[in-house]
Amino acid sequence: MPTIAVWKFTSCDGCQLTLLDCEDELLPLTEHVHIAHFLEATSVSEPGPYDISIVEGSVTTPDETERIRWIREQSDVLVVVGACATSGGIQALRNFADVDEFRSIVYARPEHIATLGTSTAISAHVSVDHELRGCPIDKGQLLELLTALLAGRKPDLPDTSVCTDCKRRGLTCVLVAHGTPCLGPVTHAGCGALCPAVNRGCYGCFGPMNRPNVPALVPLLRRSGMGDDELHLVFRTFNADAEWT
Amino acid sequence: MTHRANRTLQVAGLARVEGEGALHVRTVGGEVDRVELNIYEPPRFFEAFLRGRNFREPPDITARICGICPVAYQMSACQAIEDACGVEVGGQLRALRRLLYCGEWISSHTLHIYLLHAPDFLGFADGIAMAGAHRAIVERGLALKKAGNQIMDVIGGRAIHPVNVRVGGFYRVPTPDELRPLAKTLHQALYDALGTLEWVAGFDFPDLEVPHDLLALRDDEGYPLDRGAPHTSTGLTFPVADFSNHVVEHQVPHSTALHARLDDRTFLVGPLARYSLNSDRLSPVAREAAAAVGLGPVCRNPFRSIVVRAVEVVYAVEEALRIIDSYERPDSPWVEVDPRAGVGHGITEAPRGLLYHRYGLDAAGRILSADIVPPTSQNQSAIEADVAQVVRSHQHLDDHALQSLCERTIRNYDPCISCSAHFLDFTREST
Amino acid sequence: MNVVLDLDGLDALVRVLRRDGRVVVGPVLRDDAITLAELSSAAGLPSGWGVETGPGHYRVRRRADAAVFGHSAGPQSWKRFLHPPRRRLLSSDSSGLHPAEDDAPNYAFLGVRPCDLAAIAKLRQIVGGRAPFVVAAQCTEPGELCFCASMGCGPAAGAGYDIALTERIDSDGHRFLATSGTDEGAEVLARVPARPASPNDLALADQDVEAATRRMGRAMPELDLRDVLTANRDSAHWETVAERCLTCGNCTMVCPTCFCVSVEDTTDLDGNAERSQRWASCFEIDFSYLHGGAVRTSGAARYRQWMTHKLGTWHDQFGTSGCVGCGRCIAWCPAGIDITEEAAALATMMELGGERP
Amino acid sequence: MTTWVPTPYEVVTRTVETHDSVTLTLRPVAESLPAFRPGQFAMLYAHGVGEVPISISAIPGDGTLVHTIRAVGAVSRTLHDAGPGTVIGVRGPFGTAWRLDDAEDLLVVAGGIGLAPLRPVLGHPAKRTVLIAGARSRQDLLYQDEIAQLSDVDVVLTVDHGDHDWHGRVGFVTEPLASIPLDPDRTTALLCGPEPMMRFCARTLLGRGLPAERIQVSLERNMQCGVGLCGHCQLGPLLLCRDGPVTGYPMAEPLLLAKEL
Ligand SMILES: Cc1cc2nc3c(=O)[nH]c(=O)nc-3n(C[C@H](O)[C@H](O)[C@H](O)COP(=O)(O)OP(=O)(O)OC[C@H]3O[C@@H](n4cnc5c(N)ncnc54)[C@H](O)[C@@H]3O)c2cc1C
Ligand code: SF4
Ligand code: SF4
Ligand code: SF4
Repeated sequence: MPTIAVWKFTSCDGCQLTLLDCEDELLPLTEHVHIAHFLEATSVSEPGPYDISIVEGSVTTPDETERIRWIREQSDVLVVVGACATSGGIQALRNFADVDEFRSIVYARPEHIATLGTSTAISAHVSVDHELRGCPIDKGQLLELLTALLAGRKPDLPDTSVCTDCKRRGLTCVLVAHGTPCLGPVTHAGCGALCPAVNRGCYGCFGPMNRPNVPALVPLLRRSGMGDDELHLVFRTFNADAEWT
Repeated sequence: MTHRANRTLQVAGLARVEGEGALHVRTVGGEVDRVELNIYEPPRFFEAFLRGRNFREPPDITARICGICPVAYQMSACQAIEDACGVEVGGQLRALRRLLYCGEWISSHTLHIYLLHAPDFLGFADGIAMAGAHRAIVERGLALKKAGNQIMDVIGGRAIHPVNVRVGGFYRVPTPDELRPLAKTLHQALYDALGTLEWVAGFDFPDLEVPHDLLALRDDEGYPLDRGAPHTSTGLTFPVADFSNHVVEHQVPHSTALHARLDDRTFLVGPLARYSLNSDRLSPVAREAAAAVGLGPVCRNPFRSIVVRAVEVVYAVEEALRIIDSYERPDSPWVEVDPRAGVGHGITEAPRGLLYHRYGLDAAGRILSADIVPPTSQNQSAIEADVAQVVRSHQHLDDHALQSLCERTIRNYDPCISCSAHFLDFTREST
Repeated sequence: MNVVLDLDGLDALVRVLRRDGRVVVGPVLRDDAITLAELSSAAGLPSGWGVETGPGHYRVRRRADAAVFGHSAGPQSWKRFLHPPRRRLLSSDSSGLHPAEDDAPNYAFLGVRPCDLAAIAKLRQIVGGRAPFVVAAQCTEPGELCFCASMGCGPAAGAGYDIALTERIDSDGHRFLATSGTDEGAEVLARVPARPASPNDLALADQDVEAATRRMGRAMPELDLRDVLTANRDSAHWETVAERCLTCGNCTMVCPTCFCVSVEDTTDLDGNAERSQRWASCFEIDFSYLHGGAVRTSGAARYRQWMTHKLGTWHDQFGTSGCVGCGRCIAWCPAGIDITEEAAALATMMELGGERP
Repeated sequence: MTTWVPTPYEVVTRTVETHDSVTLTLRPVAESLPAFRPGQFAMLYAHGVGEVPISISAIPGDGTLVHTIRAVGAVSRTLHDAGPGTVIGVRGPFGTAWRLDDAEDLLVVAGGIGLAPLRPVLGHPAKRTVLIAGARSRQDLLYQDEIAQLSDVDVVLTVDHGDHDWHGRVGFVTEPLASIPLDPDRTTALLCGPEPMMRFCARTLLGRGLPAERIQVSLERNMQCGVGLCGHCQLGPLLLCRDGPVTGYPMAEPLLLAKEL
């Protein structure tokens, strides 16, 4: 049985929770893989090497830069999950600000807190085999990736726009029909167009698609009522450090 | 068995808790010298980067503090901003919010009961190993958890970091037809929730009575979830706006999470506090079920918190059914909220206890200051105190047994370390 | 057969079709757009709703009258039913390979506009499947983005319908001239309460449809578009489109004839496998993936592929144009890229002697 | 939807050709498919992993199918690894075949795995057959023993990177092509390999007076259905699964010249 290890870096736990949220598949899955390390779910922690490591979270401390190298060495396949692990997450907003100032706003005695000046994606430190986007990841995509790894096939994880999923679902485009600003045309597919389904514009939680054309979208966002301030903020949220352009 | 006078217990990575923490215990001369719940989860600076953001963003942004209880963050954030802008969200929109919150309670509590906490009582390393011996029981737990997630899927658009919540209400409200399948699932869930309660009530509970003050919301309209005023077991009550005058956070060197004191006393939030202050507010079925398993009106044994959680799951399922039953689709999915300069406070009962948000806005709706006090940092002192008490009264145990008892003591609180790791010292705030 | 139905007659038509075991699909108002959904009666039609469209723009609006077919193409097309966005092809397990069952219902489409009637024919030529029963609605009021006349696909309904309706509201009331196009259509009409059509009814319908032709505001250039596109293969114009193009794929997804699919393989934990297809778009980079990388990575190459196929090479492959002039790709392109304008720009370049980089 | 259902075939032999390529012989489990012609391809389905286009690389005439597969990705690797007894799903025959009817002299130029679809042609009765085959290195050259035994074919082998064991030519296939004796009036050239290779070879041949009409190339694009339904294999006016892969050079030339077509 292949061994799986689940690792947490700087994050909110939501992506690893997605695994526990596979209520119908969790127990059957454990008949096909052996969970060797998953701190949130089990007290068992076995030494490596591991066939598959799933990594959640970004690298924000000196200790984490060391730990990710060790995990890479111990793992045959390294899967990174979620906006934190794939692009630094929302905590990468510090990359645009002065961390010392951030630290002192939050903590009275900042000298006790060891953090790096940046929050970076796992791929900035080690090579990565597969990535699942999203804040948080999509359960269906997680299962697709795991079953593909077990079957030895290529996982089906399209890197196109949210629009393609939006149209397959038969949703009405909120940008065109309601004038609601939507990042769908530049955002990586995978969520199944959740936001347009509730009459909301996509806010980009899956990060940029492959080769997004953000300059072409900006005037449309403006036309639907976004001002400079909002335009600035909307790309600086959950995937602030990803390559939107 | 030797009773060593001087010993050190180290748990490097606490398992089956959300987020990353460690425990450090030292006894000197038979006396407990030091108990430190060391939260090494790296800080994420939410309050710092909320400054300068738009007042419509906190529900989405603060949800990302915690993947286990995002709805709690969304609810407290909305409430605080609506308070700042002088808007109150009521009627069916409020009911839908409560319904969404019920979903999170069911899911989060069930996760803790079945996968994180029960294995402690039955001697398994985890829920999966437990499923080897009790497959049907674990499957029941997963089905119950799924019912909670389905509520969040339907109302919130997804279970983790819901997309449908906005300041003022929702982006889209469901039709009664869309809620009907949920009701069907919840009828089964009620049955499973009662089964869960009976199951956990039969566990063996170590003796421990905690003396801490209890702090929870209390509300005329029912068991507290999405609103109410803070009450304490000492009879004190205060308006939400006074929260930070009573609950004061301070930094401790061993932790990236801030500690808090209630009027300079160690206190406790969460299921035990909520139940002990509100057991009279439970729905009939939940109240009877609690009585049937021998839970009195007050419970001060943290090991029994698993029973209280099970009662709360019964309540949340019933409450969800009640809301669905009387649901009428509101005309508009949200109430208009216009920005104005001011400060707003929001407080709700996250599954783990009180979650307080406070925002200062300027007239254009820009956030000038943000302050978030999550339940786990409020409970940290209580957790450390409990561990100390457990160590004191179990000196006869060997290191291994004592250590695992300490871990269990921590797990009683379902601590969410992700939540607790990134908060602001209120006194340092500049507004 | 030519008869005239009133609204009750239209409702009776829906009932008759349903009674025959068909799933009746027609336009409905949903989420501020006119989309397609199953109808249980004619009351579900978007009575009194029209639309206002422009490049990258679509709004429903109240009409002055109660017309039920007074709107141009919406965000969805009949493709959704004839060539669903996702469809299982086959499953494979230890006992062998099993074709997926064809579970498509027996459809009756109500209110098919002439452009879409042509699109249904083009699509079925490629993807096949059971023929739907078609109740067309002739066009008397083209939308701002329609150019079916220049594609030879409207506003009069061409071949392929079972029944064609022409809606008219005037001092004589709200009624529909119904013309059967097939025996089956005539047989259905015979079971619906109606009065025989007078020569005047027919003349008015012709006149309304004729007027629609004249009011069509858009047209494709009157050149052989195959030549235009071949001559412009290396044109710098593609770059100027690519600057505006989001490569989001909306145009291909809303187009009633775009048929491309990708095949997905899925497996479950017990080793059972399934193959299915889903709508694909030539704007997806992986669409042209070959071992080692995709062939068409630039936005310019992907837009060129789409437009060249639609208007040019479709002729080579299927003997007809891939475009029917419904205007959907113009409305639902968030960036409002207008295929007729781009074609006109390329045509001008060719007439100027072709443009070479 | 039966067009999508493969016919089960069983691997009977597996011959290792190079470090990453094997030749599989497949025998129908029950029903068999119509006969393939040289140049045509099949869609091979590996259970649960996927389906890919693979040319026919020999036609023994006994109802078996012969394919040479280079492992480059998940599906091709699974096929490559399939041992005797493995059941594989097959659909086909698809696409166009090499046109040999009026060929007097045959010039066969192959790069890498491109030799696989040309192998069946080597047995074709022609007045004169020349084979020019190139590969990255000696280890990548397919069918070396078989080629050594070809008696009535002039063979030129060349590799991009030579080593001390290699005594043949080093360089691209265009070099021998420029110099071999060739009668432009009676030669038919068949080219298969990477697109740039085919372009350079065709240009060399045109330069030597061979008319474009007597040059044929085999073109590849992403293929997912094999029957003109998925749209992926478009190259200009062609749906390559139907109008290709074998294409006359007059048609192919402008398509190969356009960037990112
Ligand atoms: C007409 C034709 C004949 C071929 N004949 C042979 C042959 O005889 N022997 C051989 O080894 N290879 C042949 N190939 C190439 C072979 O199909 C690819 O190597 C194979 O598709 C790679 O798939 P994969 O899943 O292993 O790799 P990946 O690179 O992971 O491919 C993933 C998907 O991309 C597509 N794809 C990738 N590369 C190609 C490609 N070159 N052509 C078409 N689609 C591709 C397929 O849809 C495939 O499923 C032929 C290709 C075509 C078009
Ligand atoms: S709503 Fe957004 S995601 Fe959907 S089609 Fe429109 S722009 Fe794309
Ligand atoms: S639509 Fe966009 S913001 Fe919404 S869930 Fe999907 S990727 Fe995230
Ligand atoms: S190309 Fe555009 S106008 Fe033509 S049929 Fe498709 S969507 Fe309609």
